[in-house]
Amino acid sequence: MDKEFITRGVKRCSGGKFLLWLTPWALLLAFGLYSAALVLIKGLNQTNMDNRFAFGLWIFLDLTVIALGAGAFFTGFLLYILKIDDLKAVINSAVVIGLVCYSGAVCVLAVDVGQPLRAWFTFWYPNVHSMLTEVTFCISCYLTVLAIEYLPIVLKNRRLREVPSMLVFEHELHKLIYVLAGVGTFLSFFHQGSLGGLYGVLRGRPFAFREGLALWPSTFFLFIISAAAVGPSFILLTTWLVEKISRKKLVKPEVPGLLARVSGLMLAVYVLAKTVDTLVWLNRTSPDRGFQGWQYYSWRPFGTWILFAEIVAFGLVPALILLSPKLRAHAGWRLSAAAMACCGVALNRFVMTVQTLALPTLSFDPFMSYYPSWQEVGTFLAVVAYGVLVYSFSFRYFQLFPQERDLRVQAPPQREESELVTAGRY
Amino acid sequence: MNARYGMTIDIDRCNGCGACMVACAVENNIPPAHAGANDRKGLTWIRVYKVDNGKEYPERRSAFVPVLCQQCGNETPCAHVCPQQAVDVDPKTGVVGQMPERCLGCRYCMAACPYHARYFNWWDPAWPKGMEKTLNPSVAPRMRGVVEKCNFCHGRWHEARERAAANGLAASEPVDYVPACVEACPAGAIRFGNLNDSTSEVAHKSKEPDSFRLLEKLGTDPKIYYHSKRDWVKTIAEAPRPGAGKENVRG
Amino acid sequence: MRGTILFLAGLTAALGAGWIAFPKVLYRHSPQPVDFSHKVHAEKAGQKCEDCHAFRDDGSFAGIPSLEKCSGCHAAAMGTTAAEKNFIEHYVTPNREPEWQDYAQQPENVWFSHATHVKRASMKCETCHGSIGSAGTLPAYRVDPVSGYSRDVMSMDACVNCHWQKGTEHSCLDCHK
Amino acid sequence: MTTRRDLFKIAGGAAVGALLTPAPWRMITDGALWSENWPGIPRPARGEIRAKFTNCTLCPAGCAMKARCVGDQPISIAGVAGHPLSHGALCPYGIAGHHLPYHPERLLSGAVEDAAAAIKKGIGEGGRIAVFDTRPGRTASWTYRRAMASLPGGLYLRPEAALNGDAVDLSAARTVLSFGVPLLDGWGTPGNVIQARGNFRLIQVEAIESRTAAMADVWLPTNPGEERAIASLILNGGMDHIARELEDGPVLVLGPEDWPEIVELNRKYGALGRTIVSRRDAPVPDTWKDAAPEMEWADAAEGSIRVLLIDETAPGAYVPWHSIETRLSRDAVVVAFTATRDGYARHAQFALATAVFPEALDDIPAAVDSPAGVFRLSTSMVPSAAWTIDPAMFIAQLAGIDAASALRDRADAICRSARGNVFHYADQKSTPMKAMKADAFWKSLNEGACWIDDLDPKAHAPQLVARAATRASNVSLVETCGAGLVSPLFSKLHEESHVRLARHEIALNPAVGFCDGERVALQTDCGRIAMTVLLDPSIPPGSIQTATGADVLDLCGGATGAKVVRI
Amino acid sequence: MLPWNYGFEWNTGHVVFLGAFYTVLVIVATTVGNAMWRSRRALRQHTIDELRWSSDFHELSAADRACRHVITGEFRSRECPNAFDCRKCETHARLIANQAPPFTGDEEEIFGMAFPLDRFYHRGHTWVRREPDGTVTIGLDELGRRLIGAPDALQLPAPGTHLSVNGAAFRLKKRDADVRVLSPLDGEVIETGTGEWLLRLRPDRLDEQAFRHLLCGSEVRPWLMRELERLQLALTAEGATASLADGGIPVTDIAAGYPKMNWDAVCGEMFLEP
Repeated sequence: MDKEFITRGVKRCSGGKFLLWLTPWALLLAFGLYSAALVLIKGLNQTNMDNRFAFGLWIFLDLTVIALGAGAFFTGFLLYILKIDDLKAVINSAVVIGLVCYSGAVCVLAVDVGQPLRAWFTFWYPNVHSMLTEVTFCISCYLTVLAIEYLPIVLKNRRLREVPSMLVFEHELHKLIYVLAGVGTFLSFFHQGSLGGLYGVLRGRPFAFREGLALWPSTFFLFIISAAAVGPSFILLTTWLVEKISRKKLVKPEVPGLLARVSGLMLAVYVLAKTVDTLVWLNRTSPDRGFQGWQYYSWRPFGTWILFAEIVAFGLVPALILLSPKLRAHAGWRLSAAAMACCGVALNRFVMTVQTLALPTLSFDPFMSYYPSWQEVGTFLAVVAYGVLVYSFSFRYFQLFPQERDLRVQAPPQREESELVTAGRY
Repeated sequence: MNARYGMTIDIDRCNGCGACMVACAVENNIPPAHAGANDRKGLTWIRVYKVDNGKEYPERRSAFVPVLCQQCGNETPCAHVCPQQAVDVDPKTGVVGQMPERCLGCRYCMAACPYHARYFNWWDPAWPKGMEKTLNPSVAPRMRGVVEKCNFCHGRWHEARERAAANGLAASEPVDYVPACVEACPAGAIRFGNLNDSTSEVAHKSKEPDSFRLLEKLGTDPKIYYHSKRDWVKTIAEAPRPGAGKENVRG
Repeated sequence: MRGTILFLAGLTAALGAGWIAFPKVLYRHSPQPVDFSHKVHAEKAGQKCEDCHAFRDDGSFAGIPSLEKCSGCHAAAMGTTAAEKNFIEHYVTPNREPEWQDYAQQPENVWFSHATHVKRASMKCETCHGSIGSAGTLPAYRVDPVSGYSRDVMSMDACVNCHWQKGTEHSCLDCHK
Repeated sequence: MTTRRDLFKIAGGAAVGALLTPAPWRMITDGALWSENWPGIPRPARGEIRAKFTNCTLCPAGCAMKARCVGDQPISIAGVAGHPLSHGALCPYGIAGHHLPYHPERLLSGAVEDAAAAIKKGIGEGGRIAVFDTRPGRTASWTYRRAMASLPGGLYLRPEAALNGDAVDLSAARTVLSFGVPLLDGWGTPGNVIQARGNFRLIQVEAIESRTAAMADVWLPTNPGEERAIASLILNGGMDHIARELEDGPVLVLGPEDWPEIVELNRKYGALGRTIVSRRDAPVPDTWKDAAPEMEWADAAEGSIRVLLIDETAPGAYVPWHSIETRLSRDAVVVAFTATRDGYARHAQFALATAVFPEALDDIPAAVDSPAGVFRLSTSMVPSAAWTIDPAMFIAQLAGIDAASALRDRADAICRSARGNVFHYADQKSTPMKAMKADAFWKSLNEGACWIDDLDPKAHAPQLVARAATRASNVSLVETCGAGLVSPLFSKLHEESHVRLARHEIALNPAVGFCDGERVALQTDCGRIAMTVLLDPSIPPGSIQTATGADVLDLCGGATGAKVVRI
Repeated sequence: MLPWNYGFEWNTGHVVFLGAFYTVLVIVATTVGNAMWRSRRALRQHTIDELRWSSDFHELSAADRACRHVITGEFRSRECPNAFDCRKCETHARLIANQAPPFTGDEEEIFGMAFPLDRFYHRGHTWVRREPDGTVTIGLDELGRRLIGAPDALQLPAPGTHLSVNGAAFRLKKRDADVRVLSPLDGEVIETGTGEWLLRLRPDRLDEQAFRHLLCGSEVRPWLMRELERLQLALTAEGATASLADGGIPVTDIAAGYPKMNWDAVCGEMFLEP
């Protein structure tokens, strides 16, 4: 029985029940690993990608997943750099989510390249002008940072604490965590950006090409902002989900509100920036390169609706909901807004990757569509399953939500400035 | 003075026989299609497209446009994005080189190329039994999972230089080095030469008013000049117009 | 203290394995078919490299001479060495090409032109091939079974450095094919 | 005693130590290097690069070829610049011709003895024996004729040709009116057509915008099957804009030459003798004169043939099987000499494997667009496979005549005639025949040379014969290379792009309502074949475009209309 | 990646990019290294007991970290900055300087539990009694005893062991509960008992300072009231239905009253082991 591994005083379901919960995910993981193995052994012909659709489902979902994982860096940034202490309640959870998202994405990328054995060339012979190089360096560094940030969470485990060196190391590392948070922020800032730059620099693809601010195309900054916007939203969603599944109160009621506010703010900024960028692109960047803006949206099914959905329906609307205190306070509104925000960013990533490749560039190109093969879907499901498994384990054995213990009963009295009332007796 | 190798392709002379595509495959050890391959997963460093004036029969008129790597000279999109320097532009020749041995198959360059002139090895290369005897020793066969593309038959460039060296010459004669598609085109529609050499045929032809380049406005400065007297053919150089482009299914 | 000792023990063990054992097991050694002596041919027969390692008419380099070339002189025994005797009876008489292993065989993806280096740049054989031309015996052929490349093949760095010094390093396709 | 803790310590130390040695880094590097020559990637053979010259046998054009060889193995083929006939041009089939010996679908063996026995039995029973030769005029054809002459009731059959033995002189034409002839797409000698193209205006009458139509100066789109109507309209002074074009002579009218309209048009516009000229064939030894006469297959009596030997090693015009069948007796023995299963071999009891280009030694007679007689060899560049047979030798043995040195004998005969010039491929010089000895001539023929006859000083205007015309069809046939094998690399033109139609592919207008890649059946009154649909808006509704596989020719040859049905 | 690699050039691009990369690596590495070094130092300078308690103390919920003077009502709220070691606390010193907490008679009974005031109490539910022979005896207080009832196991340190304040004194096992009990005093174990007292200690010091961090006299009652509240919270958190708050007095073996309950959690809470 794994009781002595579970934090004292928190309730966890019985081991049997836990296994029952793991089984389907484990099966999914197995299936996913099988399809990934197929791709690795037989080659990328197992996918439905082709010379026109050089990127497919994987890149789209990687971008999305990494955007959602941005909660880790942004929460860390708010907590450790801007000292918004209420976020302590979710930082651990955020770190785990970040770790899951990033490691998952990196694994899929390893399957996505034709010659994984040569992936290290990017480090050894980097082309520093390529956005992909920037992405590779930053993501791998940030993954390391995340792993180190995850370490204290692991070492806090009730059983591991009994080993003196681990106990102390955890204690000391935790004191320095703000350094890592800083570094993490720096790295994520850059790779979220360069993921956007990835497409913004494609001068051969006027649909994706954007003019630069300083070194980077505007998409660089848009991706950063949007990632920062959905990160908190995603934490909001996951926390809620975990509370529902585990039937426990995990964070104080003010925390979701805070996350929602942050998310709303960033989202609002993003929508504004995105709108400006879109206008500049449609009226200047693209026409200058011989492509009239309207023609992108005259290929079914990618009509202007997609632009509207991306900016208004899944951008502006959730932003407003999250910004209005009244709606925000209401769980239903808050959560659906968060979900919409996540969809919005997912849609943006889809447009940047898939639509960019689907649109013709030469006048005699056909417009092309693409459906992922089951191997592609399977490989990605592996990441989902892997994420759920890692998170479940972490939730069971580590303290992802420090407030959980105190919240077992009604909230204890909040602290105030200590003051002397009387030196007298009763 | 560095050379700037380029081509002029006279669309009015091309009858789309496909000799260039076959010759290219023969020269560059490009394997026959894998059973699962189609026109979207194939390997053809040069591909002849059938384009049309978008009108309906009987006003419809067609032309054939061979498209190969356009050897972009300005901020070469593919070379710019390759994460590990597997693509480079040779300053001496202006040829955009792709290094299969350095390539990790991320396909970023393919996404970057507006001409779809880059091809990915979706399968391990395989030739019918005995046919590997006919492979060209001057070109290394590629392995699965890497990107490849036209490099103006660089094997022939090597041979030309070696012959020159063997004969004690400092540099190879222009006549010694001609890509396979140029040699193969029965109609002589494709011409090859040094665009920097004002005496060369391509230099002249590229400057003629009927010459144009694909998507010139993108500013990639391609070295492949197309040539046609028909006005509607010249419009293929421009961005796609929905309704016109998508009807094309051949080629 | 004990911990440190154990740690160091592991450390040294790994270092030993990595630096001493690994290189030994990595390379597969295989002897050349014939115990050929460049020395003898150079001194006794007074031959130059290019007498056997010749250029073809098409300007390409023939590399290791074929049996035809050898049996030109060794149709019958010229000396008394066991090596020659064995060579004649195993290869010349049955007219079987000895399967020489080429120390300097470049990878398939490399275009190396002897003409360019020897005739245009007039480099000496020794510059790249070292003293093999005057060695009494042929060293064993050592190949890395994983990469399939000879241990003594010239590395890309070596090529690049020389080209870089000579200012003839322009692009990958200069040397790759 | 060691605790788990100790093991951790040791492992830790080992890990750190390992990182300080070359081992892990070397393995990483090796992994990458291994991926460079990954098992299964072939290594091209190295060796001396030589040039060899020969002539193509894949179609009757017989273009001159320069093969680039490693040692003796050809690795690529190019045209021979400055060649008086082929002008250095090659079609894609020729360019990849050297792959044919390795074609996976090549016919690998045949029951030679059984075939011989069956034939002997057939002859023994006193039945007629006939050789059907898809490319007449070759030395092999002469061998067949001699063999048939020496056999009781032997017949030599060839496909019908309206300009029998006569030639077209494109260089003389100023205006060419073509009824669906693929003039710029493999007709005649491609190099020669392209050379002449600058000098004439081309008016193409065709239902579909074929490659030729696309390149023509004027394309007259017609409804499928109406070409003859248009021909007669022009003949009777209709369509004056065309008529006006035809004023600019000399004129050449091309089309299914068996249409009376074509013949008449050519007469009317004075093509005969100017653009359509008679041609002297290359001389043959006098000893061959007692050969069976050339007979067109159509002239053979119904049900008369007991033993039919079909030589399709040299693809030429394909005669639909159903029209050959009628000439066979009930218990007929059919033997096909072929390298592929999908020609006449489908109908023969015995398919005997033959050598393919560039294995076989054969000669190629003059193409339709060569006014002068020609003699050139396709030399054997790679040794022919052990299990192949030479049809000429086989039939000669059958008839007990000696044809071993037929080619040499004919070369000598040509040499004796002292006519014409010999064009040498290596140095692109030509020397007059009189200046050459027989041995030298033979030598240069084998090293790559072409004998070109002088134009006949007393040539007469040829007579065209109109025949019972085949009915026009709505199927437009795109010429692929006869029924022969095609290099596997043609996947570049078929699967990997849609530059050319593959066999079993039909192009249809999208409006017809089939979808791309759909499996359908092409159906005529002669039967049906499974096909794959390829949508092409440039095909007018009502027309079908398909490639000429032998089975398609069997299906559509002489059929009124074809239709596409779902399966 | 390295200057001597093929393709490297000394240009701004490479220098800035790789510079940033290596900086990040260095920062991350030094951070981790630093943490390792600090923990080595900590392990050298402090006993593991101190370290564990300081870590444990930070794990306690804010309410449990309340200063003793909050319990007595002198502060409305204050978190103990010294991990319950009032010996070095100025605030405490200042407060008791005004008036040392007096003994209000020797109260025996608090809520029916025996809490004789002739001794000091530690917030981890142990008491310390000064013996005439200069030694001290240490035992579980009444509440502690009732929580455990008859322990399933009792691990006492061997005589000669040196205990330090807030280090583990001994371990108790009861059902699923397995808790360490904090030592109230610095000193060397000279004898172990099983009756009223469990340990006899020779304390390192005997002056007033040595006992300043312990509760005594009038502090005991409010502390105990608070402890009962905490117990109540803990029990309800673990899903108890019956409540103590209504003056109900804990029976002699509380554990027996809640056979299904996660007793480990309750004990962990009460004995200040998170």
